[in-house]
Amino acid sequence: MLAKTAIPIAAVIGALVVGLLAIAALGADPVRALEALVQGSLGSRDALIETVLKATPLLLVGAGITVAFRTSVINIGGEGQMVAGGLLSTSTALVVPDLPAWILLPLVLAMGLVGGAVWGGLAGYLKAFWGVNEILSTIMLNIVAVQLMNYLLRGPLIDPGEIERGTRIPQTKRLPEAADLPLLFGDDRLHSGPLIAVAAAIFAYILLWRTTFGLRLRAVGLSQESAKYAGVNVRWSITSALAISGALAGLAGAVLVFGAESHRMVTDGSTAGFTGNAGFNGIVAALFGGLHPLWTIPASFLFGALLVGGNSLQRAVQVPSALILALNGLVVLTVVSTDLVRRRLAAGTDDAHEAAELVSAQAEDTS
Amino acid sequence: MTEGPMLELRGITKRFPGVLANDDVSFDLKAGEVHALLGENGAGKSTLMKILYGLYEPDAGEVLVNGSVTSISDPADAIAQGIGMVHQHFMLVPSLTVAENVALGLDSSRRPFTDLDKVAARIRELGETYGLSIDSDAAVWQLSVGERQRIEILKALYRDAHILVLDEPTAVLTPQEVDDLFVTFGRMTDEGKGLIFISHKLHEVLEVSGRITVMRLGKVVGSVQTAEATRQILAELMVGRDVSFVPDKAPREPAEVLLAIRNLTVAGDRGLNAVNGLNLEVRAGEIVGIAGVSGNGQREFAEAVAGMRDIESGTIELSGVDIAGAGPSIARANGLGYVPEERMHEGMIGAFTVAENLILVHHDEDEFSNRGMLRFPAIRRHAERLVEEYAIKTPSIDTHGSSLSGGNIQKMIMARELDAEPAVLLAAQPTRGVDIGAAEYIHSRLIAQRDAGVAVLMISEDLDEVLAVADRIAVMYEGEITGIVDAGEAKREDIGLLMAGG
Amino acid sequence: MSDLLTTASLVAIVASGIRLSVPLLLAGLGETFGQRSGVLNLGVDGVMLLGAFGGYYTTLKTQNVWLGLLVGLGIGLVFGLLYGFISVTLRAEQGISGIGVYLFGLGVSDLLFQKLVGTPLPIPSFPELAIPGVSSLPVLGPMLFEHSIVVYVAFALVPVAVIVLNKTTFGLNIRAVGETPEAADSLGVSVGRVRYATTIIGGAMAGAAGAVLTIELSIFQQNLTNAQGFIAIALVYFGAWRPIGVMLGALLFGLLNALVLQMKTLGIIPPDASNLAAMAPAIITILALVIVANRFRAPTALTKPFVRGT
Amino acid sequence: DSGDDGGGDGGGDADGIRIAIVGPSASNDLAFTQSIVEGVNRLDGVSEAAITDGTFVVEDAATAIRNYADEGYDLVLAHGSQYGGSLQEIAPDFPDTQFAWGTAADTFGLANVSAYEAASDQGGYVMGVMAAGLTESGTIGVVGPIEVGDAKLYVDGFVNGAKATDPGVTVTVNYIDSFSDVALASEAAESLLSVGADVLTGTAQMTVGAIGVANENGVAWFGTQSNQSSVAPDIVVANQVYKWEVVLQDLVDAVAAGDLTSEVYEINFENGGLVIEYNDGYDLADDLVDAANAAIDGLKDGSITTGA
Ligand SMILES: Nc1ncnc2c1ncn2[C@@H]1O[C@H](COP(=O)(O)OP(=O)(O)OP(=O)(O)O)[C@@H](O)[C@H]1O
Ligand SMILES: Nc1ncnc2c1ncn2[C@@H]1O[C@H](COP(=O)(O)OP(=O)(O)OP(=O)(O)O)[C@@H](O)[C@H]1O
Ligand SMILES: [Mg+2]
Ligand SMILES: [Mg+2]
Repeated sequence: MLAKTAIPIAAVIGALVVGLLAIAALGADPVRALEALVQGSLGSRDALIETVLKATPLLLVGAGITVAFRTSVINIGGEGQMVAGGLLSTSTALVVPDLPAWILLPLVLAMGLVGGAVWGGLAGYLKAFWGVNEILSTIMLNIVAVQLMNYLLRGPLIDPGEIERGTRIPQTKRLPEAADLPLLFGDDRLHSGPLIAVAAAIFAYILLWRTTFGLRLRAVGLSQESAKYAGVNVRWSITSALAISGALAGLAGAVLVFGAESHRMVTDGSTAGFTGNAGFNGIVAALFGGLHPLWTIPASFLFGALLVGGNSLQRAVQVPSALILALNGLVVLTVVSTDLVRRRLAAGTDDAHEAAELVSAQAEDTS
Repeated sequence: MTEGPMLELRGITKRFPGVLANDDVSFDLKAGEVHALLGENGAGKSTLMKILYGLYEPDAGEVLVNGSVTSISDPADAIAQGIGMVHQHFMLVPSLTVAENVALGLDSSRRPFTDLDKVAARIRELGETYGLSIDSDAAVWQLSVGERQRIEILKALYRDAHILVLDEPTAVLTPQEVDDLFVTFGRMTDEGKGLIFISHKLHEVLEVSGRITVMRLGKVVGSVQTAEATRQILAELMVGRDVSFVPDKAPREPAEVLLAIRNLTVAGDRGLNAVNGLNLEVRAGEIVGIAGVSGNGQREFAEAVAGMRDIESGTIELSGVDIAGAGPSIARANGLGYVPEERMHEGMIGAFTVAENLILVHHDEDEFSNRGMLRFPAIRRHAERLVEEYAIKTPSIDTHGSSLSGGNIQKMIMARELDAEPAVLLAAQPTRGVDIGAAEYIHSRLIAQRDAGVAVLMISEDLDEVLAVADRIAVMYEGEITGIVDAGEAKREDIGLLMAGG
Repeated sequence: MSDLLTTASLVAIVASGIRLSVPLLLAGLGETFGQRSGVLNLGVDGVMLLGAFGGYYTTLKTQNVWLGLLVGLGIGLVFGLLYGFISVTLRAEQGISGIGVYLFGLGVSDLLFQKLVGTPLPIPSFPELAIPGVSSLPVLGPMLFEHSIVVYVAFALVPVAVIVLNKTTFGLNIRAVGETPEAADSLGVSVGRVRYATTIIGGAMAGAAGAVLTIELSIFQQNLTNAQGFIAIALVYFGAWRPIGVMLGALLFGLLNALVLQMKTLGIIPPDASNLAAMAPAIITILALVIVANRFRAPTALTKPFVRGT
Repeated sequence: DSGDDGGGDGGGDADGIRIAIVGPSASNDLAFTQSIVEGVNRLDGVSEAAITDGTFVVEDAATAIRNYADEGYDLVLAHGSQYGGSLQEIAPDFPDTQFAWGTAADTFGLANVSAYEAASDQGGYVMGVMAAGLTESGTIGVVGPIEVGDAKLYVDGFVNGAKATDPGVTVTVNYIDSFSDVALASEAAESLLSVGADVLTGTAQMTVGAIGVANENGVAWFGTQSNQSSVAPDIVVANQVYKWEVVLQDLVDAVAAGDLTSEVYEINFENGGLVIEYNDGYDLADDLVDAANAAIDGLKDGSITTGA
């Protein structure tokens, strides 16, 4: 357990050192930078809230990723699945705006799940029944999702006000307040999204290790032959694993929309503009957490803090935001590169072992 | 030219987590001799050879080639030293052609391009010299095990190995193929090559080798001139006590037919039919043993019966219900218990705990799950009980299946399958790769099942096992049952003949 | 519709489709080598961006496009080496490490661009080469034979890749290592060295693809590749790990995009529907694969690190 | 809290106010974000200008806006129409901080929020006028990103300007449905050339790709949002350039005076916030310059409307 946390953290620190050197090279004050990094992500109540909110989509996507990975499917379609979830939940809120909160809120969140599940399940279905590799299909489905988003926000879903004013900003009108994610402490911006995310991680854990369904998924992930022998419907399992992974990403999309300060969906023309790359970063968070849903909770927090701190660092010492992006990449690389060490140290602990086996199980079903 | 050993292994020790695979082992090989290495499964034979071939680093000990100490830290070194190895598990790239597999890793006369035509020509020559004919352009996946075996030997010869290690080469061959192989052995020794021959089959060892070294639990327990050796002596050396080659079992009257297979045709992986219109009945309270050389459709047959493989035509009736093609769940639901041949990759999941593996196929039953939620107390109790009942050697029920020994993995699977009280039990190669102790135990379990009125169908390539355990013996050849005899009046020779298709 | 079928617009579509497919083709061919040997690199896009900036900056300073191409290729090569170290030596999870390379390349290329260049300035692009004779053919000439030199080079690399993979000892090693590393290992083939070689080739080709992109556009901008590297990876799967297949995929994708553009220009696609039309290339690519998918199998050892003796 | 923990260049104690800019694309994008950065740099009475660019993630932008306000910046520019929704929520939490939202026309009725927009349709119109005069083939091509906001405004103005000048010309618009795909923008330009366009324009950051094509084919190019002459010295005819300082100066002065403002500012030819910067490298027939000036005057005195 110690190795599980110590190694990734050491890796992160290593990457940060490099980052600070780069900052010094850019003529900015690394001490200030570091201060801002920590202050801006953990230093104050607002900073903590910022971090928690940033971690929320990472955790939702990451929890889904653990389910996919344990079934040995690589889901790099989180971006598109988040968009799909966001769009379906947004449309729902626009279609039935007058429902009471106690119906509308659960409904839109459910629609987020559905939208993502469809987007992910589609890739799963194509893989399981048509042999279309999920890497190809998810990359392509991301492209489809972004165009669908731009189409809908430019046309059917656009705020009528934008047409009248002629400003034509591709965004919906403010969504019904009944659908706002309730704030936890009234005044500040901490909404209930983080609770949903933690619940999702716990759900993923229970699903994988406490249910027969999860037993089947993990069996498929480790050995399709043994799974089939155990009577598991392998194709069905692969499809459902990607659907679940997508559903949680879709829920992340819905949380982004109904937890956003603007309480509306808006596009800058790219997926990242909406997702903030959580579809990718969630994968990283899941790895931080050793592909275990519960460990993904602190991992997401850590990575969220890094992203928030990075942005505050940028503001404080005015280095180009590109540096922060590069820094994230560096962190991912150092963490993933030291994973072997982590696995070695953690070897013997059940799921370290299982995660290790997974790597070798990957091959069989990459077809 | 046969003075002074061409190869010498001194005090080799190799430790794996939890196992002392080789314990101060010494071994030598003279030019022109066949030196047999004998031992139960897990005795450490392959490990010793893998060290010789540079696949494992020994913890201690040294290797001498032609009298001088040499360090062999990877296969390239071994090859350079004129050492060739035919691995127990084939080292071939299925998607490549024979010539490509042979040429792999060799310099080409036409660098950077391959010179496969030259390679093919040389393969033909070697084939004629050593009696190993093969089509160089065929893709390996299309070839029979016997042919693949030949490629492995050709690979070594092509690199003019003087020292050739053959790790259980005969396990997968028909009697005829074995004879041909031994002819090839003769030609190689005539040229002064030295052969290390690993096998479990005593009569083969006695037939072909000049010297025999026996290993047990990682140690050398004896080395004898073949001339002075007998089956009994070798068996006792291997096991460390005298072995009952025949388990005791009371005669019993079979009752109604529980498994009826009619005109079953099953396609193999390459599309050709592996099972052709096979008919067979198994009755309550009898053990039907299927003898045959591997690759005659036994695997496909077993998978079809277990619901793991779709069938082309025919019926498989379990207590009257046709389950052909319905899938494993359905087969099991109708009373089938199945001990698969592919123990590691099919029967269990290495990264699952013993407890998880013990419910792998029954996790859906009310005892172990309640509306989709696993019931851990019940699962643990179940595991504890079976570990106890079936004497499964494991540190705990939370240990990973993969850390159990072959014999105990098999016991674990048997425990799971038998505890479900099947009406029909299908056991494929139940004792392959398990030591004689566990084998005896498994045999007694199978017989107990039969006595309890279960219809037992056992598939084995080990004729002695079939003879010892089965009530009726059905011989399978090229996807068909070529004959059924009562174990009572079965003669080894006749069955051997049937196995060869004669 | 009728305007679409005029030779003028057909020429435009095909020529444009070919240009669009070149970076995808280059990066895809490189990734094919890696994957054939069992290594997946999801970071292609990041390497492309780094190669693109290197190529741009060099060309800007020297005004020599070939030097620019060389530098882009060299940068890619270095990152290929790095990725080899991460995935082969450190045996990092390949589904994830590539994302790190991607984010790193995306950030660093933009950072260097802002610090070293600032306001984008134009650079020369590759000389065009009208193939004597054929280029004067009526329709085919302008369609196929009036491209810049790198276009021909890129497509010439396809047969080269086919030959390397299928006719050379190196290619034999690659295929063996990607399918059954333990077999290759048992014959003294160094699995690690082969995989390093292919990740380096993959990196170099990705870097070159980026350089070609920036030089052909004669400009650089943050995130210039706009995820083309990911599409290139997808096309490796589309092409079933065969250079010809990857080429067909790249052409399909490029041509579909060009077709959509031309249909917009001709007003066949109304602005309101244009986003929907923009989905077509992605959707059709998937559908096209559905038809061929099951015929081919991925290299057995893909994404599977090799450890001797297990 | 004290303003001292914000901003790179040494706190806000120097005379003048502290401005923070949050922009969606790179500050050297030759387009949207660059225009505001340059504008702010030309302002008087500014002691410090902090920039967070490349903030295409709306939630990150919201955070940056909030934090700049929190760190005591006097004027925070939310320079992205997609930021409006967030600003509407943030501004009330900082009643003493002045915010400005661009490009937009809505202040949400908040006392401390102003909005600024560019009458880019005006510049577009004038460019259209010149383009119509310049084309010989009678076909003009436009490369657009996604048909929204400022881009749509400019394009519509351009089309109308050209049509008004010569109803005979055809203006073909190609929206490539991306703000970032430079390669696609370049191919869109090629596609426009294939249907005979001999004059091109385009808007948003990805159009650098299209400029390259215009350059190679020696086709005239009209730029907008900032001066693009440097990218193609030979073929850029003129650029519509945003002089945001013209309207922002009022805001800065007000803030310096301690007042809050809730105005909608528009830069246009009238107030000199929009200017046509001609490229000296390109010799443009005088009559076209006259036509352009005529159009500008007409737009100033309202005798001409862009119809966008
Ligand atoms: N891994 C799983 N997760 C959830 N439900 C499953 C799973 N496996 C099977 N099921 C459910 O049980 C049904 C029957 O399961 P089963 O494994 O027998 O599939 P099948 O229809 O027999 O196909 P096959 O013969 O290929 O296994 C499936 O259709 C599905 O609804
Ligand atoms: N790579 C390994 N890691 C851990 N343990 C191993 C490994 N290889 C072999 N062992 C263990 O070492 C012991 C000797 O194995 P080895 O394969 O040498 O036996 P063998 O005599 O070849 O048996 P067989 O007749 O089944 O081939 C066994 O207990 C086996 O489980
Ligand atoms: Mg062995
Ligand atoms: Mg079934």
